[in-house]
Amino acid sequence: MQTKVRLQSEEFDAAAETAALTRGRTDIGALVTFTGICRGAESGEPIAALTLEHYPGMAEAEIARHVEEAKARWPLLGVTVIHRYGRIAAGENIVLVVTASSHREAAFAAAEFLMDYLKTRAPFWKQVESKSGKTWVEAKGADDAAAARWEKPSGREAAE
Amino acid sequence: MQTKVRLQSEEFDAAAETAALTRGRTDIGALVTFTGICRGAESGEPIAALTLEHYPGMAEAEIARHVEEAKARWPLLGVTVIHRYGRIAAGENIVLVVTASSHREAAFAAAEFLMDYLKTRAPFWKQVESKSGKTWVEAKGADDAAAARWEKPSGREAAE
Amino acid sequence: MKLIYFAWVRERVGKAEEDVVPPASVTTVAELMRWLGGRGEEYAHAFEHPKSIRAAIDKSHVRPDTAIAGAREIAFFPPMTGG
Amino acid sequence: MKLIYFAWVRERVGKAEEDVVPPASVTTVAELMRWLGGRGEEYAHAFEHPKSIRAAIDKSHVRPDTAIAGAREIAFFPPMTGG
Repeated sequence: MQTKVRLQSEEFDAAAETAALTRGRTDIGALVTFTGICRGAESGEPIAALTLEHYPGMAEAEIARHVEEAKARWPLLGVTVIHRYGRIAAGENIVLVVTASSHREAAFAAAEFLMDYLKTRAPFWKQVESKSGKTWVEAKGADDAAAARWEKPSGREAAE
Repeated sequence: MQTKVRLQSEEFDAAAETAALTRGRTDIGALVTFTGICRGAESGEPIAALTLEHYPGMAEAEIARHVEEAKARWPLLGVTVIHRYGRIAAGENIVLVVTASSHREAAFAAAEFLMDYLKTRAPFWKQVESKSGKTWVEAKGADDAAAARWEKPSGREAAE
Repeated sequence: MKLIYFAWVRERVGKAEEDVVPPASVTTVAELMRWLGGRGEEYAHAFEHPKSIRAAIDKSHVRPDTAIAGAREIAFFPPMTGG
Repeated sequence: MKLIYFAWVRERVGKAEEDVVPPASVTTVAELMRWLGGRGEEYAHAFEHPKSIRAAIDKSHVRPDTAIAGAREIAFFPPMTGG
């Protein structure tokens, strides 16, 4: 089981990361890659860049903890999570989640689970840079709702 | 809205396809890539290859029709579907679905929808080649159940 | 009308396609399968479980009760296993 | 104990981190926020809506009623917007 979690300010190469995860293996039947990209407009207004602030130490730990939870929930054969911080120009990548499994259900579910958690639990904060200045992005209720669907009904181990 | 549907016997390059879909664009915020790969074992028995038979003409039409339905259901900015036929060795790619959108929910949902439909409605038949000979893969009830979750409660599609 | 067979239906029938002229009493896909099943041992084997055979008329999925009138090409095949 | 601030909490407070010694009567995260809010105008502004501020003790998410006893590092920040 190959696991990679990385925080970095520099751009990443999604294709190289998926290649690294599958190289020389024939047990992987399904590979899901999610790439989050900095859009050139936010709520209709053109933006130049995002700046991502993060909590060093905690961000790595939170992501690693959720990767472990994904591995416990689904039969995964490999997981890669890369999250950037610092200034990210429009069109550049922000985040990468790659999940590998024998079958597609596990790969899709784990990738969505990880993305929902990254959006709501990993300590990152986005600031938008546009003509009208810098603005902190507000958390979305829809993201909390998306993350809530993975929560167990009661007790830590209850639904596992 | 960039749409590409392709059937081919030769291998494809998933990275080149995702690059082609996103090149020069800053409206895409979420990119989901699903790659289906030929595993080296099926039900515990080592396999050498798969052979995919398809119904020329109908396969293209069925996939294109489902891509149109995905575009009608979700705010997509680009879709690529590539499905191979013929002999596919263990470790090689079988199918690629790439979906692009502003936000991740649409990209994930459309990719899963397309994969569920490809599994159950696109006219392809897999034959496994192993030591014990050639065997047709049986359709899985789980795939039908996965596809059924996208069905509308009533109307044109419900009766299909 | 032209019939096309895929996967194990093709293997059992022993051919990929053929032209047939079913009697006028055969009006639906299900009736066509029953009629084909009576054309000899290989057909009987191919169509012994009609519920596990899917059909398409002119490259669109159809149900067993679909009328075959006007069909140019009817295909029979097992449940799909693509993707 | 060491306090760390992120995003607009940091901007409003006007510093990224500091060391504080709250009175013994301050025992929970919520009480700490209330106490910090009374330390001046910039703190009052930063902590005016404690419900929209999240906290972590020693790099783990905690709820407002969590006890702060033994904490080495307490962080305050807006709801996360990563991914």
